[in-house]
Amino acid sequence: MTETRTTPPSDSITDVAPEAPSIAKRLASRPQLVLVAVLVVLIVVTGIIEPNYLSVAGLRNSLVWAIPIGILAAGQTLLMLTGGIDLSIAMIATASAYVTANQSPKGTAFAIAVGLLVGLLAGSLNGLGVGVFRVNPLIMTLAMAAILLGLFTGWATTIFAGSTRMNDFMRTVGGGNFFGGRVPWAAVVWLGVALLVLYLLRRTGFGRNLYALGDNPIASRLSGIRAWQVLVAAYALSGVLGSIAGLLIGGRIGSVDLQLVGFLLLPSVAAAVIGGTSIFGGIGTYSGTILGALILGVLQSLLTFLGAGQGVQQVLYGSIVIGLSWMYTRLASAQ
Amino acid sequence: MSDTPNSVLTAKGIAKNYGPVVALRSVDLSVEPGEIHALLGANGAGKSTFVKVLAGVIHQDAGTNHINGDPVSFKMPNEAAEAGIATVFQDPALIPDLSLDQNLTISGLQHRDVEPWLERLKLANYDFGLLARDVPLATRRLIDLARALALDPQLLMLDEITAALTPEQADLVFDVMREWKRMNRSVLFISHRLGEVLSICDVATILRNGRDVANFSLDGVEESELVAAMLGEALAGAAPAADSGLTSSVADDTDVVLKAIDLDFRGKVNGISFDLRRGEVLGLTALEGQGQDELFALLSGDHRPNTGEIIVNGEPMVARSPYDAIRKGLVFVPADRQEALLPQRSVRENLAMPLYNRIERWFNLRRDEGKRVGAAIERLDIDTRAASQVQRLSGGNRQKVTIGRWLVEDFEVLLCFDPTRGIDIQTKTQIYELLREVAAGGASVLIYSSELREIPLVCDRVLVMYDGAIVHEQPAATATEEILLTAAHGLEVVSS
Amino acid sequence: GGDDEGGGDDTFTIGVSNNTVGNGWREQMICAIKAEAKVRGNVDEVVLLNRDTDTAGQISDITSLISQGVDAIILNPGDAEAFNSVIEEAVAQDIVVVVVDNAVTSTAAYLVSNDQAAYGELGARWLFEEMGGTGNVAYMRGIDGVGADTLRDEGFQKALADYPGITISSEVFTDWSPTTGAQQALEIITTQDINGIWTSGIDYSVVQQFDAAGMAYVPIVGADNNAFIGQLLNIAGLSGVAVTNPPSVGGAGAAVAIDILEGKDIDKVTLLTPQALSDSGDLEDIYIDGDFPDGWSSYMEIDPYTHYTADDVIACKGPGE
Amino acid sequence: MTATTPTAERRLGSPEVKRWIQRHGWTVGIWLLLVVLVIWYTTLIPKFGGFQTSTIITGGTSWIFLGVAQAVVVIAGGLDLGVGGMLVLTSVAAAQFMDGQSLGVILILAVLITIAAAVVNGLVGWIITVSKVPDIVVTLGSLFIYQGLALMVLPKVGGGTSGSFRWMFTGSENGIGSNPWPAIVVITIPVVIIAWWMGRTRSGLSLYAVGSDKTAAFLSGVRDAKTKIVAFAVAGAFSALAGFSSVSISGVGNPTTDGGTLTLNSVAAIVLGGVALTGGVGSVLAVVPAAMILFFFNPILSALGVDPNRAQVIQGILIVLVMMVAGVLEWRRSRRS
Ligand SMILES: Nc1ncnc2c1ncn2[C@@H]1O[C@H](COP(=O)(O)OP(=O)(O)OP(=O)(O)O)[C@@H](O)[C@H]1O
Ligand SMILES: Nc1ncnc2c1ncn2[C@@H]1O[C@H](COP(=O)(O)OP(=O)(O)OP(=O)(O)O)[C@@H](O)[C@H]1O
Ligand SMILES: [Mg+2]
Ligand SMILES: [Mg+2]
Repeated sequence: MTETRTTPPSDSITDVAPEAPSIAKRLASRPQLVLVAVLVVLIVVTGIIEPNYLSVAGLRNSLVWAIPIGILAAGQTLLMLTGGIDLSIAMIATASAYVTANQSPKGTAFAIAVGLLVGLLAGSLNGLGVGVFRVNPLIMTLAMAAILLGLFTGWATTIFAGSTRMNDFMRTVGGGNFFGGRVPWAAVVWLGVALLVLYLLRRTGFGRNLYALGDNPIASRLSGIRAWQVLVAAYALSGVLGSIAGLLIGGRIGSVDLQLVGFLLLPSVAAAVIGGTSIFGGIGTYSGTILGALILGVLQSLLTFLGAGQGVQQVLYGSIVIGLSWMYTRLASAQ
Repeated sequence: MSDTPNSVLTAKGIAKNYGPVVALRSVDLSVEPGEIHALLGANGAGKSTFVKVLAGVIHQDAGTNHINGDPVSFKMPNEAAEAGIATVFQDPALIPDLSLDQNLTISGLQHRDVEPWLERLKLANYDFGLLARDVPLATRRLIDLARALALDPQLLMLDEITAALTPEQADLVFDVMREWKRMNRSVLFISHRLGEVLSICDVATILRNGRDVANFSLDGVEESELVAAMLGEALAGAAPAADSGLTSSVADDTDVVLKAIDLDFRGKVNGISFDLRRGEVLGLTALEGQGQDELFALLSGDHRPNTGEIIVNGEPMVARSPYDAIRKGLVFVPADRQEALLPQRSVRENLAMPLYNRIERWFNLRRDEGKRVGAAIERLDIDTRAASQVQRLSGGNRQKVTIGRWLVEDFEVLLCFDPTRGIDIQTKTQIYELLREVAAGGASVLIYSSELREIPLVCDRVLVMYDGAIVHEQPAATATEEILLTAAHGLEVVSS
Repeated sequence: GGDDEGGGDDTFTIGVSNNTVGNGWREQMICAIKAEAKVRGNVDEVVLLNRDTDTAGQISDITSLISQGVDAIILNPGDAEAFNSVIEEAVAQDIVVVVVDNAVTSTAAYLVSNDQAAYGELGARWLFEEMGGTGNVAYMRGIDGVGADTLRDEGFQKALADYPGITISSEVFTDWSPTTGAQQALEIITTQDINGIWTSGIDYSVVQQFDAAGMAYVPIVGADNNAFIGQLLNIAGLSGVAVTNPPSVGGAGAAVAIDILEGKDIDKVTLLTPQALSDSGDLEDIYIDGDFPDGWSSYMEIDPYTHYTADDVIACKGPGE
Repeated sequence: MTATTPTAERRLGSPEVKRWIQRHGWTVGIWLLLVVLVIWYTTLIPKFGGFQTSTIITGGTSWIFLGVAQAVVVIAGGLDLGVGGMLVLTSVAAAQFMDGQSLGVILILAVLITIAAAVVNGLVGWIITVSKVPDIVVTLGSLFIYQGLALMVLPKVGGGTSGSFRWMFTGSENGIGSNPWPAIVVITIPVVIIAWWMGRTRSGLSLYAVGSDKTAAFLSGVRDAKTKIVAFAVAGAFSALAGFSSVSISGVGNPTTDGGTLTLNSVAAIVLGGVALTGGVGSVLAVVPAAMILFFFNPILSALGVDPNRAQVIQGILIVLVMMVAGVLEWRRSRRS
């Protein structure tokens, strides 16, 4: 006895459920528009607090602050895409600046070269630790920062004793301007770095591998990507980016000490995060990070003019980091 | 169908979308006391989704549920349990890093609650101090079951529990189900093994494309009727048949591309040797956990053999990582899509991955990338409406991407591990045709399949593994299901 | 090394606790301590505990110095009250404790310090005079809530009270970070109209910003950092004052500690009154042109306390190194 | 072949022993290491008595509490960069409000502050669960916010607490003495409670569950969100305990303390304590000695006469080595299964 009821499958499985179009959704396709909006709002607010800020000079100041953050954050972006992070990048920057400044008497080119070498070395070591020995990036880079600080506090009065004055070339590049004092030379450096990183991420196999590793290490391995090679290269690159930022700051300040860049570590992470790079890897763009850095630059000016105590400053800073990244994930998921 | 007032469970018009994916359109189903109710359907039909709705894991977008006539809507699985519904889900529900005992605590049970059932399942005094991750899959499924039974549910839902079990273990489960029936309680049973369904179930509801399209009482029903109902008239024809002329036998004198010699690996692979000839599709089958996973791991360069050699085109292969195997032309399609895909990246990036695994290719993108990727998409006709993120593709399309990846470059041997798992009948046919094409094009294929009846449809020759060794070999054309099954259980095959 | 009974015989072990690493000032302070200990000849070891740490951390550093049975402890405390009990504990175990730079309220310790209130006041008065008693001042402080910053503020406010014409157009905390200070200075000088800058020792990087922004210099108060003194001497049109706050106060502290161990009796409190150096003569005297850290002070030998030479400090070697 | 029959198990030979070592080996090892270091230390310094014992334990207390706080969150599959900031915030709050109060009032305040810390950090956990923003990002923000709030609560170093409160954490009215017992008790009680809770109770095991496998946890009826919030709340409470300990040692609150460094110490502590940063694995009982060892590092190396800068380098290298070992072991294990 078979009592059967059969309904023909009316609509095929491939049609998709209807959805109400929403603003969030339209923004979601271009989440960076939101960051641009935030940036504009911050600029306006700052302008209201300090009218003179809305001038070439005023805006340039924010840019000047954003530049080193943007370059450090480039390193963070590359590594976050692989699911990593570099907590030693600020110390690497400091160390490079210290070496360059100290070696300046031996010739500008040489000094800069060894400065960059410091970043290359420290970065590669990070890469080996993470890529070959599978040390958690957080720990590896944290330890690297401690090691570098220890070494250089020792060396500051021994092998690197003496001058801490940055050479004039870096002073100009780091602090000087051109085009009637309107455009900082450092901005040109940042432009170069930005173009390189954007190209790397969008137009090269290396970039593809970064995204792949961060998105799914197993799949990457099975399709023949050798993680350790990519990671060593990425961390080394991040180290060099750190050195560049360090040299710029050193040049801007004119003299270096071992606290030179330290306080830019968390901002560099924040910039990447605000820019929508996922700390778990696989998702993110440098263009977003650039906006993140600019936002932090304007924020710095805003806080200066507010003359707010550090208490207020830090609360504001933290809230903005959380707020923006929250909004970003919202938009991303709305898509 | 009759939903008498004393129905244990009455579901009406259950619908569920995952974002744009329509998993369930509208499902009605009622389970009577003392009934073993089969829920059947092709992959992706919505069975698990339906079970998850009933169990309170997810919430229906529409439709109502009644338990013994009272409307219910659970927020958490444990609420369903309290209401008398216990479920063994398709995906394992034990916490890997907790001991089995702690896993019981988590679900609010003590060891003595499950004791009697463990006995029934031949797991009496099994060591519950073990971490769940160290327990074999089959055992975990049985413990899942014992845990469900300990809740003493009125309705027991089993989603593909037998898939991972040996026949003996499956029989233990059937005994329990029969007992449940004797106690005038009910079971909702999901399985793709129609044989066991017919032997143990009373009633079957069949899902297709998220709808319940048929409801049988199962006495005197033929498998073919079920299949027809599952596939729908439209697709029934598409089912590949032995005479579809896919297979082509390869002359013995053609050159050997891949040669395995006495491979040993961690006691899982014991002295395996075989040849794979150019243009050949070599089938491999076995029960769960006979070392086939390890064998493929060795061939794909993911592991290195303890002893023995892998020879590719006459040269020995020593692989430090899959990269080396790929360079030698051995490319691997894993069973688990999660292991093969970049869920957040585009179809294009997923397909193009192997193009950039060499440092010399790091510094730019291949100019012909678009062309190669396009060709692969065409060849597999991948549905690219959701191409911006592979995780939005349908399961089958995701599966196609895992294969398509290797079509963007040349290779010698395609290693496929159960490439048709979780795939509908149409996609299966497409994939089998593709494999034949590949072979015809001069490459070779080694394919592991757990679906015995499909072996003859695509293979030239078939090997059977048991306990880490190859116990049987024969031409696929003549490999009947029961020959393979006998061999797979390590039994002597009476020469046919 | 050293002796375990303390004070008894003629060689000593000196412990040093410092809670900030990486800035030139503290570096030089420690080098001065080492140098003094070395030249005195009767110190056989300087046990240095030098790391970035919080109050509790520095306290445990001091306790571990006590446990090692040093004869004297020289510390630059992170706070005025937190260390009183550990200091008293040390003294109870007859260890000589000399507090340098930042003061503590406990009377059990000897104090050798620069007079921070005076530092704030001297510089401020010079600046307000230079500005002719009227105008806007950028007030660039140190770290909010830290002892030295608070004392300097007292001095500064004291001076300010006498100059009604002066207004504070902006007040910022530099964290004693040259980089932050530089940025804030840039913001201020490019957007506001100011007539003078008072800095809490973040000086040379601030001066640098006028150049970067292409603005005309305004009078500026700084400390005795060699780089700043160099700027005062070499940059035309830059007027400023270097108020001394010598790191070698550490050397003086070491000297005091050793004197006491040798049995001399010394005043409990030694305050080094800062000098305000503005005319090129004085500046020339203490400027070191050449291979010398910018963040260090070239004013190293503090009569009558220290016995070392500038070169000993630069060498930065302790006994047995 | 599914080797799951009891007989198969027995063939492995005394699985209990093997497993016990496999499970608790790290914990035991770390405790032994600590003992060895202590014994070694006694030989390095002229005299080892109540003063030395008590100052070491007292000094280590806040490291232990902060390590436990971090461990709870990490085991639940998260990471809390904010714990250091919370230590600073609670310590200045304590110093601000407890100053000059009677012990009774102070104890009430202590309870209130602890609860407040739990609630606030629980809120952070809540934000993480609703916003879907990664923990590390949200807590990066909360770190800044806590430090800022600390400066608002207590603008400059100051405040204080009562002698008897300090005695509870340091064994001495003035924060330094020769009686280790109060500190030992104050560490043991909460740690034992939390260890029991996490190892034996359903709600405690839930932390491991979500840290180990979210979906499986959910199928077993464990709410991911709720569990995460609980974990962060517990972390907040333990950070408060750490805060009290540091007030008791210094007798004042210091809002300029860098909470970031403290957080990083806590991360190092759990790593050394064998807690997997991927979640689901580890024990607070191993974090206690690990935190002690990290704290103990400076005294030992300075007693050895090692230059402090070199000491820092050595410490960094050791931590990396530990991670290499752990990392490679973990990798081999995952490759095996
Ligand atoms: N988490 C999810 N997100 C998006 N889509 C999903 C999700 N889970 C299931 N689906 C889709 O819902 C449909 C039904 O899935 P379901 O798992 O219920 O099928 P099934 O009948 O259980 O198949 P199988 O026999 O393979 O278990 C499929 O199209 C599947 O792709
Ligand atoms: N998140 C999404 N965004 C856009 N389109 C989607 C999304 N998820 C699924 N789709 C599309 O909806 C269609 C149905 O997907 P679904 O997963 O239900 O297929 P399926 O029934 O599982 O098929 P298969 O048998 O191949 O698994 C697919 O074509 C897929 O591309
Ligand atoms: Mg299913
Ligand atoms: Mg599907």
